[in-house]
Amino acid sequence: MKLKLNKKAITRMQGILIVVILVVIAVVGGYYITLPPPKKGKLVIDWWYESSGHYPQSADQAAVYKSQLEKTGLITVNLHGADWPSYKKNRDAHSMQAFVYGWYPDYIDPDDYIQPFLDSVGGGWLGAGYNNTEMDSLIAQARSNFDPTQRAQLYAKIQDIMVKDAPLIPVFQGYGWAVTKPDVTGVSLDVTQNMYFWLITPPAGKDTLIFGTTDSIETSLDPAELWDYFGAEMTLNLGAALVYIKPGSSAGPNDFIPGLATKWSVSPDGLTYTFDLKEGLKFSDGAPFTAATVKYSFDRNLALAMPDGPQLGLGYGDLIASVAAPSDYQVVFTLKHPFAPFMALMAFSGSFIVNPKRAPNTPGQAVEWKDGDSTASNPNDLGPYLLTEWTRKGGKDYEMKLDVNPNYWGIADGYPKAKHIIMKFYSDATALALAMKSGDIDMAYRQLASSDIKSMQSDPSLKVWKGPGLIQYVVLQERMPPFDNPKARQAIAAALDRKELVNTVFLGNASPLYSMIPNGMAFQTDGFKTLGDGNTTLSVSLLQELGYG
Amino acid sequence: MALLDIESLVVEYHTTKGRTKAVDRVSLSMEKGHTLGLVGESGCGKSTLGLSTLRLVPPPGKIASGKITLGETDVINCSDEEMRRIRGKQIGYIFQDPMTSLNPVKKIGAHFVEMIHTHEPGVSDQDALKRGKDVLERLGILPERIDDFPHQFSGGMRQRVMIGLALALGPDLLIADEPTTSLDVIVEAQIIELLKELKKSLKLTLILITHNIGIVAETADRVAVMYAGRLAELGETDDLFEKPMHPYTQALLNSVPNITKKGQVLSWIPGAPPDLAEPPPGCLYHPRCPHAFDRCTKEEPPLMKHNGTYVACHLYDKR
Amino acid sequence: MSLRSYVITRILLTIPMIILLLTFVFLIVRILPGDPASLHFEKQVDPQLLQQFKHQLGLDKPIPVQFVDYLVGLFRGDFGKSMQDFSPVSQQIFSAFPATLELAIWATMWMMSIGIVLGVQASRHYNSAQDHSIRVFGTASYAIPVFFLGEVMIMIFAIYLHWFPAGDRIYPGMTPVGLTFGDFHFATGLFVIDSILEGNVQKLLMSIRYLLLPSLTLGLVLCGIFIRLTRGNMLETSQLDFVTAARARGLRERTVVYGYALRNAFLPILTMMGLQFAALLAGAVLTETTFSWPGLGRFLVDRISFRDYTAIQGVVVFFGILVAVVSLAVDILYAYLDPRIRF
Amino acid sequence: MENERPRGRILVQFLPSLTGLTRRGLAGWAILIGFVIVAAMAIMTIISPWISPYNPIGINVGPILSPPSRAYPLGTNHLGQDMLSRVYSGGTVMFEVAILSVIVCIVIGVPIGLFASYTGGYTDKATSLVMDSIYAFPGLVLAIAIAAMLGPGVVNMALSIAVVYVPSYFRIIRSQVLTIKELPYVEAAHMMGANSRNTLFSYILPNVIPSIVAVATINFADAILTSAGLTFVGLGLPVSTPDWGWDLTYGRRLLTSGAWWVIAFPGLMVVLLALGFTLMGEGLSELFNPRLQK
Repeated sequence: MKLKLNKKAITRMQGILIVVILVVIAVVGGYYITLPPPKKGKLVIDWWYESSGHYPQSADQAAVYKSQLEKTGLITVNLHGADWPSYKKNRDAHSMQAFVYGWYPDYIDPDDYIQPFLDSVGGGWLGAGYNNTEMDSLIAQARSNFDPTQRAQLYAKIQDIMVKDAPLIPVFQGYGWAVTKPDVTGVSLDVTQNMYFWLITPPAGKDTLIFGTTDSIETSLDPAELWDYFGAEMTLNLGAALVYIKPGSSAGPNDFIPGLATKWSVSPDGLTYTFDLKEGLKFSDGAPFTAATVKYSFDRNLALAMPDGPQLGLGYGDLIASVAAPSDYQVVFTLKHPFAPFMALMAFSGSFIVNPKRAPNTPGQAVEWKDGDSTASNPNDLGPYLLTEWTRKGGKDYEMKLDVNPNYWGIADGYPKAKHIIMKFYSDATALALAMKSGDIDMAYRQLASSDIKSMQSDPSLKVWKGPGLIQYVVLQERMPPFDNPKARQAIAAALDRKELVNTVFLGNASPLYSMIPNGMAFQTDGFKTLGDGNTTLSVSLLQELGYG
Repeated sequence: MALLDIESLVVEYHTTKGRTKAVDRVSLSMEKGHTLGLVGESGCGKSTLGLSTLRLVPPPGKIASGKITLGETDVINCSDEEMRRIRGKQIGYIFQDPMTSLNPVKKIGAHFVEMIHTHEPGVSDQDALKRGKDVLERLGILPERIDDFPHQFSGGMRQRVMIGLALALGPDLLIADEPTTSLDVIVEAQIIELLKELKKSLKLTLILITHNIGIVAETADRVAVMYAGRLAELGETDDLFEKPMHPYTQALLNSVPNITKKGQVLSWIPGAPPDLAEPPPGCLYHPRCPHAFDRCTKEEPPLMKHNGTYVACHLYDKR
Repeated sequence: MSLRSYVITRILLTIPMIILLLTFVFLIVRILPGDPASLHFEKQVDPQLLQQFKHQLGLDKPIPVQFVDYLVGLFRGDFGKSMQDFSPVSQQIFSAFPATLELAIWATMWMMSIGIVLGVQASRHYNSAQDHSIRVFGTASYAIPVFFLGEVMIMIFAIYLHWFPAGDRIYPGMTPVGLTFGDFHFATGLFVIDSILEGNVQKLLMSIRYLLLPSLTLGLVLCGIFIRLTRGNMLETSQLDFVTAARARGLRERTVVYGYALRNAFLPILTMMGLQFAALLAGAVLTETTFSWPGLGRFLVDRISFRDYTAIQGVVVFFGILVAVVSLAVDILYAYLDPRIRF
Repeated sequence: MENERPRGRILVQFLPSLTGLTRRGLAGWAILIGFVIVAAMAIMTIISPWISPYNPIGINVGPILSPPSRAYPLGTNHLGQDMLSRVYSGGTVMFEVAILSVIVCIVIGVPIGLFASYTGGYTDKATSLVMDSIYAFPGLVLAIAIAAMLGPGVVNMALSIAVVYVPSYFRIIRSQVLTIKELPYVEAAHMMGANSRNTLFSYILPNVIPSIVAVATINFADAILTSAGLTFVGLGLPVSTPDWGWDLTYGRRLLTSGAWWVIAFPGLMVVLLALGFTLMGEGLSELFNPRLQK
């Protein structure tokens, strides 16, 4: 009986089977037929983007770049997404032909937007292999020169060469966005892109601020090692520097305010800086803060020589000859050569003072995260907050708790405003936005997608804060042809349409960028305007010169 | 007065072949304390008849017409809730296969407790169990076994349990639906003895559904013979066994081996019961009936009283 | 055979299964793509660094040695080191597990209750419109990607109606501390239980509020199989004599349906629950990602984006062992529940 | 004899058999409906290049995040891409992955199943143990592990899914063979000295085909869902290929902006496709071995 059924079954089944297989073949076949075969003589680019959202909406950007470049008709772009860690590793391995990167300033000076990229030493970390001796000397002059007019000329030259060589292509400058509940005040998003927690007042009737972000400490909280934005942000709020840049200011020469130092002076030749220190400050373990600790911090941070550490990257060693402590409350810095942004450098996280007891001076070994011991994981002290809880799983932060530092010098003036801060770390922008929308958190900062910002701007139950943001730029790997040829690089630069990008991906909430020096900063010239936006004709002619098409 | 009164009950099964009358215009009435034996070949509708008194005819079967009265209540039209109260409380029912009639995952005790609780809320578990034990005891089961699971009992034992459950609430009417069919002869005898004993001691009103003439002969006061969903003959046990009138009854009796009668020729009934989907015209038995004459093939014989016995056969119809 | 010997044999059967499974995962990570370490670096790293890296993870030893270490380690509850920061994966697994467990428990409750109730309904109104619509619903529920359902849920209940939070486990800083007197702390990591232990009603309600959407989503996607199973078994058991007998004893319809028909249909449903546990975990991975639920699933997905193969191996192995143990437990429970196996 | 029938007649027999399905009650209907859905979607995917109003990966073909309108019936996404076009062509990846994985599964699972169960003994025991342990594993998690090791790409996705579903073929075939082996006519053939290879191919194989097809269809559904899952956890393809799974994954980021249409339509497509296969699969297995239902 069963057998009979099966016999019938087989005829029917074989029928269905065959038809299914036919459908299969049709689908696959049909698909491949419709694939346009790449034309001969096209420039084929392997274009990489960061797929885990470390830079806002990288995936969207990639799609846009692709379509823009392919508008020329002479370029085919193959997109490759890579998560942030491997993206970094690929960068160091010089294995990406073209990729997009971003930058937050260390210290507020044009130099910090030029030297790290265009100097053959500074630019080394990008691994794109750009090297131009003329450029190097110009940068050296510019950074050691104090005269605004002369600096202006120097930077103008630099930016012209930047356009000619096009080693990298500035694309846009985003905004820093913070979203809070309406009764949260004191959020200051200024040109430094610092987040000053101690100025922020929690929602009415609370002394705790619940802060959400997608950031996560990349390496550690050790000023000698950390290079990431969030690391700097935490150092700023947990540690202390000699001087600070006045929150909300435009970070001009006169915008420096006392930190651990009460006053400071510079010698006429610009080679000696003397700082007088606050007296009677105590580390949280009771030890007094003296000039010796300052000397210790700088010597240590340099001695550790962490490969990714800022001290190497920014060349502290080439700059600072010595740090001396003539008295308990005075430090003297002696420089090897004049350095215009020195004060700015002193306000940068790399120059923060560590607690010697928690930060041993053992070269190559920074203070790392220790499970269950937030204090031992954090060499920073003296700041407005103490890190009392730090949950981290497999190199990703889950929750942090900050409590007011009883020894903080600002307590008398009523700072920090929020006595406690709970930091929630979200896996992606959406989770963060959803948490903010559903009122789980009082404040959301980095990274929110433009679509979220837009919907939140129209939400009466939320307050949106706007400030200057990171810059992003395209890096073309000069180790891989055809990008060893400036013409090819210019062709790409010309083909990109910054306006379209800004309006599509960021819904207008970003501004096109034509120089590595961000808009509105001193000495900026819109060099890349000369190549135009979405300038297909130029791009095509350049490519044809190179024999494509 | 009559305890149970069934008037021209019709039970139909709706099958793909159409409607078939499993019970066709059957009328019966049970006096208190009497025992009725309901006999017939399997599939003649006797079980259906029994179940319809509880309105438990399994789907797709349903009661089409007729009237069943239990005491004052109209069984067919009363509410489900009323019906529920009648089941087990006023009518106890014993099923054919004891092996599958108990909930395998419940202890015997639980069966008793939950039944007593549903019908007599407020009885404490202990009392309920106590009653259960008493019942079991009188049925010859050790009371402590009330904590056992069904699968720990033999068939006969389970049937005793079933009887116990049926009697637990002292129903007015007990219906035993082939209570011994699935049991071996020895156990069968025990169960029958038990039933007889209970019948005496409890003055049970009992409907004994079976195809086993022997059992009926020794237990029943009256016997109803069913054929193909209809009553063929209905009378006092003794009369009916003395001089069976309906040819079918005669055939049935002859087909039973009788140890007392030596050298008796066993006869069997030729042919098979009719397919109720398309029943033959006239008397349903005529295709197998030795005495059939043309009238039998045309009109259906009514059930008529003929010296003390009701019989549906044209042979006794003096017209 | 006696219950005891049954249990023992069942356990003995589980052990080789687990070993096989561990081997399988081990092979996937070691053999399948080549060398996980260099893969971690996208094959772009100087050999010296790679060597050191491998050494720290014990990946430089010969495969058989690694295998032994791995098994011994697992036996001691060591799930290997993370490629990210060389921290022991077991720490993270155990700290993330309660979240997943809580989600799983609640999802199971949804899945069972929805599945069984609908299944019973369908079987009671066999072949009616209700029956058919329930069956269609059941079939459709297989076909829905759990994260799609999750997104829809969020869209409706969190974005538009603002009834429930869109993700996470509890309001920041509200994590229940569990039982505390003096220096003694005891927390299960299951927030509902912990908040009860803490005796904090607000936290209790809150953790339930956060649990509702994710668990319901997961439960809905998995309830289909139970609808079908319950329906089928109910249809069978309802035919059985003891159900009719129960009716004949005048038991209430509820008792008959749930106490007799369902009670006897329940054992296969229970086994299916054991089988479904795997599906439950798989679903949890996606659900957790959708609702940013800080459990094992989210941890696994994090690890993927970090190319942290040792951690991935750890989590996967943990899942495997978990499933094996649970199905074992379910089978044993089955044996206890079904008296017929008791001799 | 089954295997002597000229193959040409199969299609001829197939067409009436489709209509015949409806006479097989619910199961038949399920198969028919499922088949129609699947076929419709397959065709849609194939002809998508010609019916798509816009280039599915073209940027700014319309306004950004516009809700469904006359010009853009399914709305546009955050890059101004036309959702209708993306819905048309978004099935390609899933079809490829599903088909590939099913083929791999059959190629691996069927022979192993036949061989192991036919030879029986220790081979059988050992293979069953292995298969069972894989079968017991949470499928998606295993697939994730494998895919993570292999890296993204259609073939790799297909492979990782295939590994997970081989056991289900093995199991069904095994159970079938074990029953068929006992069938009188097979034993008879044995006695008449048919060598085992012969028995295998002329008696057993034809009889297990139905179950294989039934499992295959269900496998299709699972493969589709699993591939969507893999994409969701970030093991999918780069942004430049239109894919429902990708749209679903990415659409999550647009939840807060209330752009329901970006996830709704791709999501429904996945559901529909999976549903089609599920219906077929359940119908078939109900038709050919009710045992599967248990």
